[in-house]
Amino acid sequence: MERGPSSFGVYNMKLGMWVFLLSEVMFFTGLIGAYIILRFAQPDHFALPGQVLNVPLTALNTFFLICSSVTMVKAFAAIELGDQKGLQRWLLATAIIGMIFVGIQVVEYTVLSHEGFVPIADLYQAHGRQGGHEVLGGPLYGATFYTMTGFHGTHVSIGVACLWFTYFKARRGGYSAANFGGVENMGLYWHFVDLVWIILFTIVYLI
Amino acid sequence: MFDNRASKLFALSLVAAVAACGGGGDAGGAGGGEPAGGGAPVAVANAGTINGTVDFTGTAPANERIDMSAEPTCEAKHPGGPMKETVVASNGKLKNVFVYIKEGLTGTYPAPSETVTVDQVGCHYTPHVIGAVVGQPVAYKNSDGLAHNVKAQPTNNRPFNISQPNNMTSAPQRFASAEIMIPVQCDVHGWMEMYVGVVAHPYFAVSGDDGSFTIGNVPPGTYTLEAWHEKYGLKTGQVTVEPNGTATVTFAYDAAMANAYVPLGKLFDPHRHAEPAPRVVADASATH
Amino acid sequence: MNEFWRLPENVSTFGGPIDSMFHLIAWITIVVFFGVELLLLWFLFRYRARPGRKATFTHGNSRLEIIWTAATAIMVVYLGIISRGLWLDIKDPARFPEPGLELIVRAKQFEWNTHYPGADGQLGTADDFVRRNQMSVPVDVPVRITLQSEDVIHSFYLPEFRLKQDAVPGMNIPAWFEATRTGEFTVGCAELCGLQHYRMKGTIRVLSAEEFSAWNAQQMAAAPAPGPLPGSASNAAGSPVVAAAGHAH
Amino acid sequence: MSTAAAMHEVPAHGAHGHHEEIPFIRKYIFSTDHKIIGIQFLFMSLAFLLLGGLLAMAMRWQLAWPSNAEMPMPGGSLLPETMVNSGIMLPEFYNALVTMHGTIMVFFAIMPLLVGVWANYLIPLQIGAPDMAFPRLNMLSFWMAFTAGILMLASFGVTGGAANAGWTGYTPLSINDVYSGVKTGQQLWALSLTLLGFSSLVGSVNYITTLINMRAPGMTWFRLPLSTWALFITSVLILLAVPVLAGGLIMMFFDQTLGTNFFKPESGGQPLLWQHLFWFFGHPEVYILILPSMGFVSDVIANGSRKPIFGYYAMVWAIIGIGFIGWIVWGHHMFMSGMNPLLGGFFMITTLVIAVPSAIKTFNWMGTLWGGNIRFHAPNLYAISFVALFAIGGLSGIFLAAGPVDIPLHDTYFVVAHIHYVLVGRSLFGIFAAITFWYPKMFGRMMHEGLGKVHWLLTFIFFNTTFFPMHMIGSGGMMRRLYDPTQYPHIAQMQDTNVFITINALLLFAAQLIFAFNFIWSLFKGKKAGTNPWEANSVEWSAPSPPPHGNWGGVQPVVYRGPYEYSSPESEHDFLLQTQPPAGQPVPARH
Repeated sequence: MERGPSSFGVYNMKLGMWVFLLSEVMFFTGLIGAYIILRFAQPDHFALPGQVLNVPLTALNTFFLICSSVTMVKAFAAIELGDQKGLQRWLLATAIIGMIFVGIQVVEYTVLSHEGFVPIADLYQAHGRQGGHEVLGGPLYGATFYTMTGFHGTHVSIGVACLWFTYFKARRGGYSAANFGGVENMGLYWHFVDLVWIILFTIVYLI
Repeated sequence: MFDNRASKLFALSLVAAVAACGGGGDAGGAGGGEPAGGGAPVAVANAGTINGTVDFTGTAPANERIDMSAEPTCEAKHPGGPMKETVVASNGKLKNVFVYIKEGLTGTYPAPSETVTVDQVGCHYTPHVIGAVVGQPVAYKNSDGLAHNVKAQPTNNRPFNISQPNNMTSAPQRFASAEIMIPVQCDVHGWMEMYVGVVAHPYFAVSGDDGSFTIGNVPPGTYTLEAWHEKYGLKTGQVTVEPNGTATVTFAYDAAMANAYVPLGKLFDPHRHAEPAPRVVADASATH
Repeated sequence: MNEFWRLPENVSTFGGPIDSMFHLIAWITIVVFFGVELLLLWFLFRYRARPGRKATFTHGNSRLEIIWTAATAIMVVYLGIISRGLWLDIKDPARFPEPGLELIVRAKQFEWNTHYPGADGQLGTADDFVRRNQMSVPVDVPVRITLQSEDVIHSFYLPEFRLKQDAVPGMNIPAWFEATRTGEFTVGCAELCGLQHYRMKGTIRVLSAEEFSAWNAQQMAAAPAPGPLPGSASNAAGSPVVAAAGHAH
Repeated sequence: MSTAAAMHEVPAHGAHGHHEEIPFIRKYIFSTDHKIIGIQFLFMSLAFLLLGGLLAMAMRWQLAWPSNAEMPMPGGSLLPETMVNSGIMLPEFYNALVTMHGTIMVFFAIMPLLVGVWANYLIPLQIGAPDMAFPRLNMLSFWMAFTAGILMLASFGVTGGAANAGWTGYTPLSINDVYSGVKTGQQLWALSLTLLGFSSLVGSVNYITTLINMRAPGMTWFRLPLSTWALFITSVLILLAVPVLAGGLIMMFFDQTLGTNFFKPESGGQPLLWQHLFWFFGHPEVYILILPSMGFVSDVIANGSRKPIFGYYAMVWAIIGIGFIGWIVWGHHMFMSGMNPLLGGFFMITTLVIAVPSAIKTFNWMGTLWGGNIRFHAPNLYAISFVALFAIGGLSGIFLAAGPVDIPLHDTYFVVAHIHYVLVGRSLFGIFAAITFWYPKMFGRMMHEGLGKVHWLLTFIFFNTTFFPMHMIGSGGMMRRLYDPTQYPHIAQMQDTNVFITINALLLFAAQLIFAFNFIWSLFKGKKAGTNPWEANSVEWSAPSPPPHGNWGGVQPVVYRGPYEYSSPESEHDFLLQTQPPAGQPVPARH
């Protein structure tokens, strides 16, 4: 049942994950495409990178996420050799770094929203009326920014949850050199999330 | 997703709560809790009457001529050529001024059951200005036999937009909170507009052709009246109603006030009936 | 063919080419249609099941495949090329003729408000006058209109002029037409725009040059444009021109 | 044949014993069996089909006798005053009908009828797999679709009524209740479609994985029946198109609920952005709604004419070609939207080019009929009329694809006629063919042949009398989504046609009741069906009817040849099962 007789040479879970990630690609393509269209159509509703967003902080965050990809690879390598301790250690590391990423993003959001960089038109104008200093760009900028990074953040959070699940399963010895499908799929998803972030970071923060 | 319902429920429960304590507070108050009709007399102990007129000095500006040629059936109903009803003033009296008791009332006033009906004839709303008690049914009638739609855009009530493709009377609409004033317009005929004043008690009136108005069945006491006109804005006046007596009041408008501030969607309540949550909090903190 | 397709009378300069193209496609499709359906019927009759007979055992024929693929491809590409040319002649602002009259048609629920330049011949000045749901244009003069919308998407539709163009809030969309005869014709809305969408109709009167200048003079003397109701949707949406120009801080 | 049959007697019984172990709720309600899930989708989407039809009848009534108190809509008095007032249907309600008819038919009737039902039911059976790759995900997919349906229906009951901005939900009408008068309804609309999107996403992940990974031994790609090929490409389209719509819907929901402004012009949003997102999904969607039918019809016609499908490879490549070109034609829905006319020119060419693969398919179906030994059983009648109507739907498309001609026709009833020739004349006739053809496999009983033929005849006639005249009133200038056509003089003069259309629409609807009756009656009283009642070739016909849990009861079918070896000299019959071993080769008993 795991794989059919004339199969692709990949077990179902892994193939399914690849197919699923394809649709995820399209989802983010849609969001990013919308951002690009809006930004080209209404340049004066957007600020230049660094004017509003805290690029250094996010760059650091990006670095963390890339590290977490490395640790994920380590975890997978470990279980391929049947190294249970290594698997657990590296999974733990990945999960924690993932949480750090989400944490920093939360901090970023809080700071930005206090500066009056909000996605909602009414709030944005209200902030202006209450004598808050002018935020460059408009609510449209905020809306696109929070939507894109927010959905990515959600993906990371889901990933972290799955990582903890994988970690505890690993501690109960749920994986072995013969059976590491779960870890491999976890890795696929995590690398995808990482990749999406690198693209988002480039488009939203740098360009 | 169910935000309107949720908020409405909340507002209603709030009304109930406030009304309850209000009612308790003035157990001895005249007319407290008694059913009252929209201006219609009901038994109130030694009730008095407020008679008044709205004077107008200066020459009234000519109302805008309406280009109704796209709607011949309507145009035919206006022999003198269709005009807007922004300022209707004749020999020193101003029509369509909404007058209501702003302060000094106690007690709660349940919504009267009878429906206030606004007719649509010749692509005009008649009457042009009406008042209604919070929760009183207001129905719109189409007598033109062509399509109208009634779009109310309140600030503190749920907006509605009813189509009337042919002669018919709309389902009665009820306003959940007091509001001075609610603009109503027809999207098919951009010139069609009228105003609804929603107050939490039946003590209001609209000035007639001779600028006069009468608020009957008023419990004795001293009150602040406010008058509202769609072009000339607000006026206030004081009256004291003796038991079984008749008080008179005069509001003087003047053509010079042409660009007065005209409030729309303003909340009003003698003792805070039926106000949405945020306002209640704000006022409470202000008054205590 | 016209009474079969019920095309309205055409009164615009580019309506003729559109109609002839319509009929070209109509004839092509009718021929193809009858060809296919008659062949189908013949096959159904000729090859109906009869006992003791086996169907021909064949998996197809590459030459046939190539032939009918090529044939279809050539036909559609030909259609594509000719229609693209005509399309650009009508819709591409770069190819618009020199306008004899420029108007702004500003749509709102549920009115077509046509802004005329007024005495100074300039749009967007104080002496512009507006006609609700009733346009008047001179005959044999290219009229260039800029479509705006105050609230939702409407679609400016002149059946007799073979003209249709959406009016999108926040955009200024150019269109043009040139009437070939005088008369009174329909203005409609072709995009669902709300409850009274079906009532969003007006009339366009095509006048001779003299009639038009007379009418224009008379209008300039007459009443100004009716303003919107306080707090109504029309000013909630703000002026599209402003919206296009960006948000004011 | 005899050997093939023999091979399946035993496991069938074995499987019956297996059935008893599963409690009812897990067997029929929260089932993970792809066949049960397919049947669940079938019942759900047929119910929605009926509802959508009813909504259409209400619309037609209003169009024939617009706001006419003398001709009140039957049952209108039962509806609240906010829908029908003093015998007159209100525009609010009419616009909601327009919107919900489109939404329900496209997303909750046709789409699940094609994909939800047949991808689930057929793919494992036709590739010789015991079940889907992810049975639990499969169940999830159905129950998400079900919930989405409930949400959509609930919107009729909320304040302001159901969504009324059209099934395309053009912004800003759909995001601002000051303009539309509907707030909650539009929010529910967006939510429900997002949920349905996830459902079909999960589904297609499942279908694709199953198809790639679980084919029986010998079932090479080019031995797949065309139904499966079509369903495969369809799944790919869903997989890539639906996420884009989901993104758009989420932004729309934010605009409606949170007060963001992706699509609100007054603070920089772009109304046209929604159209681009919607149609970027929407055009592949059109092919999602037609490809599977093409597949079913190919199978049925080959079976009906007892002949190999003509040009199998051409057919496959045509499906793939449509799948690809379908991505670069969405702009033709926006010719009049104020999109750059040069862009319009590009979309014009691509749109016309997509006619080529469609033509290839038509010619190949003709080629299949040519030289055949055509049996006129009900499924084949539906399939043949599909081919006949396919021509009309395709040819009317050429008018709309040619930009200049589209100017007068855009947003008129010509478009309505075109889309109904596609969605009813093609998709629905394909669905009827599929249901009648695979019904015996699903339920172990045949549908009543006579009733089937009657239903086919009446549907074919009334479908054409209903929708063909719409071309003329369309080119005559009648706009779509028009509450009262008599308001415009140039349309009022065609009112008699509108009445004619309405009468035929009512008859068309009535004819569908025959099908409903036949469907239910045959469940209990239908003639018992054997393993292979149509003497067909593909793998599913080697499984018992209905197939047990696991389809072949643990036996792994082996495939020896393509699915269309009808009238092959190799066999004494005029058909040859894919699982039939070549002469002299023993049946391998694999487990």
